[in-house]
Amino acid sequence: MKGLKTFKMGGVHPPGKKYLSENKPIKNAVISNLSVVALSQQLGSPSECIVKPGDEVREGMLIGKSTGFISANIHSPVPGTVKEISDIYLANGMTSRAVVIEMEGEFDRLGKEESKTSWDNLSSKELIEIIDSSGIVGLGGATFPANVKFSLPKGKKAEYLVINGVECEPYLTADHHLMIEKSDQIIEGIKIIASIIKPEKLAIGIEANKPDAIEVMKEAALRADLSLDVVGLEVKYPQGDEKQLLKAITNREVPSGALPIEIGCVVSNVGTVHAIYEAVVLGKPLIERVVTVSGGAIKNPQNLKVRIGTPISSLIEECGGFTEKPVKVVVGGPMMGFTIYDLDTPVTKGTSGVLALTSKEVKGAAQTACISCGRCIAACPMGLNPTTLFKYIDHTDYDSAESIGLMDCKECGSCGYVCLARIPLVQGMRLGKGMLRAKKVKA
Amino acid sequence: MSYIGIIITFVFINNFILTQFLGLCPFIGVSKDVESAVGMGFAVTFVMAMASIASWIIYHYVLVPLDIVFLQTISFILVIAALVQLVELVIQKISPALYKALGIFLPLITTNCAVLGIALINVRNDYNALESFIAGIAAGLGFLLAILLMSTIRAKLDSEWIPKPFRGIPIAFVTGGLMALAFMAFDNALLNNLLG
Amino acid sequence: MSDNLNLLIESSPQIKQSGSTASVMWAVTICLLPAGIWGVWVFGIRVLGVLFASIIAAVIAEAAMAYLVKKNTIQDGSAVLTGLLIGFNMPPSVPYYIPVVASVFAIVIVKWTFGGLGGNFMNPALAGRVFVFFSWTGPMTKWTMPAVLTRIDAVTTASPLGAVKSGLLEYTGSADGPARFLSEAGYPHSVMDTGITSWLNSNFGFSLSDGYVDMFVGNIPGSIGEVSVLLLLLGSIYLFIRKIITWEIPVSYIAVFGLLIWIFGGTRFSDGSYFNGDVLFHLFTGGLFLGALYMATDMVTSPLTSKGMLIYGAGAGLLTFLIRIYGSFPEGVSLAIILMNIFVPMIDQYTKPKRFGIETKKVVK
Amino acid sequence: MVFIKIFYAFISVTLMGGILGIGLAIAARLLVVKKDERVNALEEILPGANCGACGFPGCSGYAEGIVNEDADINLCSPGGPAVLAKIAEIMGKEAVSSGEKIVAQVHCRGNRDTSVYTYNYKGIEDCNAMYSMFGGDKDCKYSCLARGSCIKVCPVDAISRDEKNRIWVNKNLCISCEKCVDVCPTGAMQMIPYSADAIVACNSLDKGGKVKKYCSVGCIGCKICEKKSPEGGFVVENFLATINYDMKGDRSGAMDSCPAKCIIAADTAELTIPEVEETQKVNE
Amino acid sequence: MKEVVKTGGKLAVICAVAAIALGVVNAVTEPKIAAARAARLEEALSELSVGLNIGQYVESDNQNGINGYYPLSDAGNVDAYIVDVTGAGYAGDLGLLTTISLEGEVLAAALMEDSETPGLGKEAENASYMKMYIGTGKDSVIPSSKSHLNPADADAITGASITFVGIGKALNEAADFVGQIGGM
Amino acid sequence: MLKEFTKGLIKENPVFIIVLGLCPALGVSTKVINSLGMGAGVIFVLLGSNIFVSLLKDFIPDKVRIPAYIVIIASFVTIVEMVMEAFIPALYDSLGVFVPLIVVNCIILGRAEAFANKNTIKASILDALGMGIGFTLALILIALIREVFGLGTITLFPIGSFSGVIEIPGLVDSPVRVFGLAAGALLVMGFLKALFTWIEDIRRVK
Repeated sequence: MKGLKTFKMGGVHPPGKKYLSENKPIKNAVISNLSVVALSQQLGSPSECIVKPGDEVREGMLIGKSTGFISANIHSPVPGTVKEISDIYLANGMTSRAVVIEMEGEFDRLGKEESKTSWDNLSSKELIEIIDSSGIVGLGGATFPANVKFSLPKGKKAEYLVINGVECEPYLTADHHLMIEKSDQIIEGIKIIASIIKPEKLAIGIEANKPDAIEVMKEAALRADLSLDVVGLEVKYPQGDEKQLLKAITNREVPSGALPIEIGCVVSNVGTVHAIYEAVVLGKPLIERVVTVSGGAIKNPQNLKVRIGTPISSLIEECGGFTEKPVKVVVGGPMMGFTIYDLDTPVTKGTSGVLALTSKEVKGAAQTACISCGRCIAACPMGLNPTTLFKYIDHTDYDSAESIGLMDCKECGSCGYVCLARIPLVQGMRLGKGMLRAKKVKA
Repeated sequence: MSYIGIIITFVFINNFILTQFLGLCPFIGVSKDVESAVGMGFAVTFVMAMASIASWIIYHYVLVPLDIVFLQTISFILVIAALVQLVELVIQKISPALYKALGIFLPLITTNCAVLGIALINVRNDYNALESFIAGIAAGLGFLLAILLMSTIRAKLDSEWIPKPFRGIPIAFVTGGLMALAFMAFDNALLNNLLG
Repeated sequence: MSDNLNLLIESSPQIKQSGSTASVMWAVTICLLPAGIWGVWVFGIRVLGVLFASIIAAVIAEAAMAYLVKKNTIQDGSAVLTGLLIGFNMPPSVPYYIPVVASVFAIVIVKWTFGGLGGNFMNPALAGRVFVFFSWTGPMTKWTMPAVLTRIDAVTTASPLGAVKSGLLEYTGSADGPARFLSEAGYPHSVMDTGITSWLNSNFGFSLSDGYVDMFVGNIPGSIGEVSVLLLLLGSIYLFIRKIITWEIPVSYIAVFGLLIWIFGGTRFSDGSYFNGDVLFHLFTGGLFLGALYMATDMVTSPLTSKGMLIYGAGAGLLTFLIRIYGSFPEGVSLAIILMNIFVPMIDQYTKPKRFGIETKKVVK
Repeated sequence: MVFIKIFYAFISVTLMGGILGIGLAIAARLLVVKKDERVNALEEILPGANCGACGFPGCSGYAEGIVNEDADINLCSPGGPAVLAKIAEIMGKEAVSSGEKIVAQVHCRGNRDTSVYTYNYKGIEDCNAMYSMFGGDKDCKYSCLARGSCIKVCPVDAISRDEKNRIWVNKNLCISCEKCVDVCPTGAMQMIPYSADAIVACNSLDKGGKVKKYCSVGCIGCKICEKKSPEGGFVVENFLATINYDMKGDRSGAMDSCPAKCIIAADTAELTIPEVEETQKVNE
Repeated sequence: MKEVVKTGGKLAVICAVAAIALGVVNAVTEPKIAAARAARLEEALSELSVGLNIGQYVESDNQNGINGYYPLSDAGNVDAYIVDVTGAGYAGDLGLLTTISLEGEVLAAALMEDSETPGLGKEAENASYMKMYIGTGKDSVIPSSKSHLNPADADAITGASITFVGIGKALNEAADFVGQIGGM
Repeated sequence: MLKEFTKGLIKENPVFIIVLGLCPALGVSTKVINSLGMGAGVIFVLLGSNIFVSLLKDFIPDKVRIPAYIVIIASFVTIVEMVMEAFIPALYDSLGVFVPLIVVNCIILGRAEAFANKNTIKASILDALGMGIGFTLALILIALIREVFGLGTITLFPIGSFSGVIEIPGLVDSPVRVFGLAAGALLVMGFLKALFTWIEDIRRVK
């Protein structure tokens, strides 16, 4: 295809592997008996638990209240009783308090006809309130609270609203299918966001490996009479990162350390847009999301619509279990996702995929010494020098690392992917950032 | 020898550090980071140029006419000592940061063999005033080049896991040794052929 | 369910590109082999002993050092490659102790005092070679005529560059370039060379003098692995495809060197004019291709970014030219490369990639 | 002739010396920069380890800090009371001794032989990096992760690993800079008095039953130590025994009778280090 | 101000004492040094004189590195010259004294000053090094290239060919020079 | 008191531990004999300067301290220079420019500044002897390594029929010449320094 846009600097081409689940329509997953709803599912401060063991909860009932400026509400995904409130490890390796709910009683929504409400007369403030109370966060993986994102800071104007339908992570097809199956809903969601932030231009970026999605979105926009620029993008990782996406579509660079609004842009993932549609039009809080279950060790890869809090083991079971022993089970995409060792780890709002990878896919090897091949530098989309950064961090010289741009690293994994010596570069960046943050807190 | 010849000689071929062993103490001591290495390099260059001129004047207008050439060492070093102390005072006054970075090494320029070395070598080579001055600058630049390269390499080595007994000064020597090995590429034949 | 899976916990990215340090080292080693086999073919079976001596010494030194620091580094292949390159840079008639010393120096002093693979700032193989070159200049500059040219046993001779260099010191004749000069001095050519040259000259209208084909194929005296430009080039094709070497260093090196030779290379001959240097002669002799393709491109000791690599290659080209044409050493590739190695940290400092989102003007308002 | 030469020498060198001397004296007066002599004096007496325990960048930074920023004079833990006294003398302040020298020690001795590990880790050999992944690969989230971050930050190489992959601090080399304590993510590295005879080599706050499941040398909070050495200052809180080192009583009863053998003589820790090196040498 | 003068004065006093002390020592050693130098030159010349009488040193303004010469005579007739010639070595100049007969034959040569590499060019300081030049020039060329030597000698000078060529060229210059002045 | 003497030998060896006086240490250490000559010169100058600095410590004004010390040192160096040229010209030639450069040998000024101007004459003499001998020993060690490998010989004084040159069989015919050159000197120094650091480390842990 000609005329595809992309970002200039860095980037890698990992094998897409999308074919595993590309042709599987979204299927509602079996709802597990026990839901473990974590209270820190969003970026920012954890939600405050407002139920106690023994309490009865209903489907969609608020159980975790947003605390502070950057936080989100959390709702019960199922009707039932609160069994206990415990500490668990999330897929990202962090601890979180969690509400364990035993399913019981009747669903309020499941299987019922959904009634649409009109939102035409709602002001942007009211819309943001709905989004806030529905607990919507960025579903692309960053889990940034959506209401905060759409409350533009004073004096800032959104020129562009860019919808992120790139899904550049290999294996994942959740957004792809969402776009194909729910295009009209997404278009309406875009309209809702547009009415909140009132941008001059609307665009959606979709990678060229999803031609059907590009087509469907174009048609849907035409149907809804929305002037949406559907931009085909070159297949290159990390095209789906908002900074790279904006560079490709608007040719603007988000300044180091700043948010997209700094250059007049707001970016939102298609999954988030769909969730906003459901919240505003159907009045449904964020209690389920689409998760791609895939990987070489999964018998029957699928795209599942999953309730938040479902244990990952139950998803794997639903996809037919393992065909062979996986080397690792990854939550999220293979480039930025996290490995887990406990398959009972629950699905959270940020879980975009569950992958069981075989050793052939992982291509693991022992770490050796850095031979300064420079591939990580060529791969880094942020123009950083990962090898030097890592060396500084390895020598506990975090300040030097910061001085050459450690904080600009967004852990996309491009450097680690190409590293010949199999140096855990991304982990190093994470460690360095963590130590710097700890130092700043201390100081 | 032409002026270009003098410059090439002292910067590359007879690089004071890498072939003549002059000025090793600051070379090892102040090459830990690039900024102070550059500062030291320029300070040494300046002092060497001044010392070359001053010693030439002393030699040709005092020592030779009075036939007391045997006093050259003592008179040269006196002039250099005074010069260095003056430079030290001036730097301390105008750039405390540079003064701090160069630390104890500024007084050590006095005892930097390179400075006295250039004065003595000028005499041995029978240079005239301008030649002496150029030789002084060139030798200083040679020092600057070596210490600058050394400091960039050491900055890189800082983030490598050097075996413990080698960390610090020993690895600096080994690095210097390998640099000297490479600098053997530059020799008089190169100069002679290049300048015809 | 999770108990028996014994899952791996690792930081992202969870998938890796194939390839490893070891695979790079072995790929380079294998690509060098044809040229090495050629060396054995033209200089006799003794050469095999030299190659083995240097490789075995390098591996043993590596094993000893790895044992001392309790690391297992033998299988990364870097020691074998270093040993092989040292062997490649030895004259065929070299006494065995010289490659052994070079290998040990390379591994122990140039590599391991800096912490092993990746820590060294200078190419170990070349530093080892330069060390023994200056230590035993005599044996290191004694060359053997290829079997093809003598049709009998190995005969000691001067390398083409050496012959030109020392010959020019007293030259008063009128040859316009090194190839002609050598022909005048009675330098032998193979039958194949004269055949192909006359075929080229008659069919394509060239006016090549005899000898270039020999130089290209490797029928000239020289270091074991450097003589066959043809096989070195063939081997490098795979490395280019696998992206183990990139174009920047070889191209800038050869281009700058060739350009300078063309401009100034002829001035040492009788007519002393510019812009008539014999580029082909200088490219095909003195290990230029071995250096530019396989040794200057050593990842550890070359710059990180492509801009840096261009500067580095150009610098190496300039220095090779200076040393070869004006210095007292006939070839100059190894010295030029280790000199540029010294500059690499500085080049890296001034050729950092442009960081995303830095120095961008704010677009809004 | 000879005398004329000596005379010339005398005159010229004397003149040179005199002029330069006077010139320098004048220059020194014109260009004088005031530098507090006390900074130099302090720099001289500070240990020069540049460990940063005082919160200043290195010893000379601290020296300037004391003189120019009125920093506390008892911040140099490596120097101890001796340096404190000297600083006090220079600054004319009263020395407030910070008490006995304290040293770091690892309060955990679990390893592959004794403890349960939950996953296979691959990544940076760094405790904090590992801790951010499910709190480390041991089931016990309070334990020493043994990835050696403390070894890396120790400015005096006082910390080493024994042959069973446990980490110990050599108290004679420790300079009390507490960098290891800061870097340790689980809190297994704690400061104890130099004279401490025993430590509770466990840091787990889990209940006894849980500890028993995952570690054979973990404190189960059985309180036997409290009973056996009533004068030893043992306190069991949150299922973990700790020692109040202000109590100087006998602790051997507790050491002998601890069912998990997690109360160990503080010296054994560092004593094992030379032994370990011995065995390593034999192996080599 | 008094302080300043006092400071300068004290330094001057130290200098003065030092100068006098040095002057005295110099007075003792200077003649010795001169004598030693003369003795060394004497020794070198007597070896180079091949039994002839050494004449007065004549300075030369020849451009080809010839600094001067001593005529050597036997019974009043000048038979040969000791030429003081400077050649270009690997590292710096080579100061040579060489005895050249009127026929242009190298009778003797000595390397007086050099800064060549120890173990390489420095070998030329040994008297044995010069053997390969001695006797050349009359019937054969004075060697200034490896091709002029027999293989055994050529092997001996490998690695130090610059020194070798430098000496060879200087001797050739000296021989040419003798050829020019020989007719006088 | 003896401590002032012995500390210079190993514990505070000027070359290997304090790392001073490198230029002559590396510059002249091509042959053992040169090291001996240089060492003797340095001991003499160090002794003289330490004595005089110690004597004059109250007379010398602080502001011109360094020039004054240097004048004292330079005087002794010049004496050494002249005496050496007069009586052992061969050695003088081979030491070359490094004889006058004893003036700027950091050890001498360093000892004057760090020791002699604070201590008694007796202590200063012992200090000078210790440091001087330590320096000489270090030089001999470096020279031994460099000469044995770089030239295949050990050059000492000629005594009687003994020419002063010991030839090492095997090495003398094809020595590792780089050891005799600048690169070799720096490398040898680096490895010796590492050796001393290593020994020091082992001692410290014990």
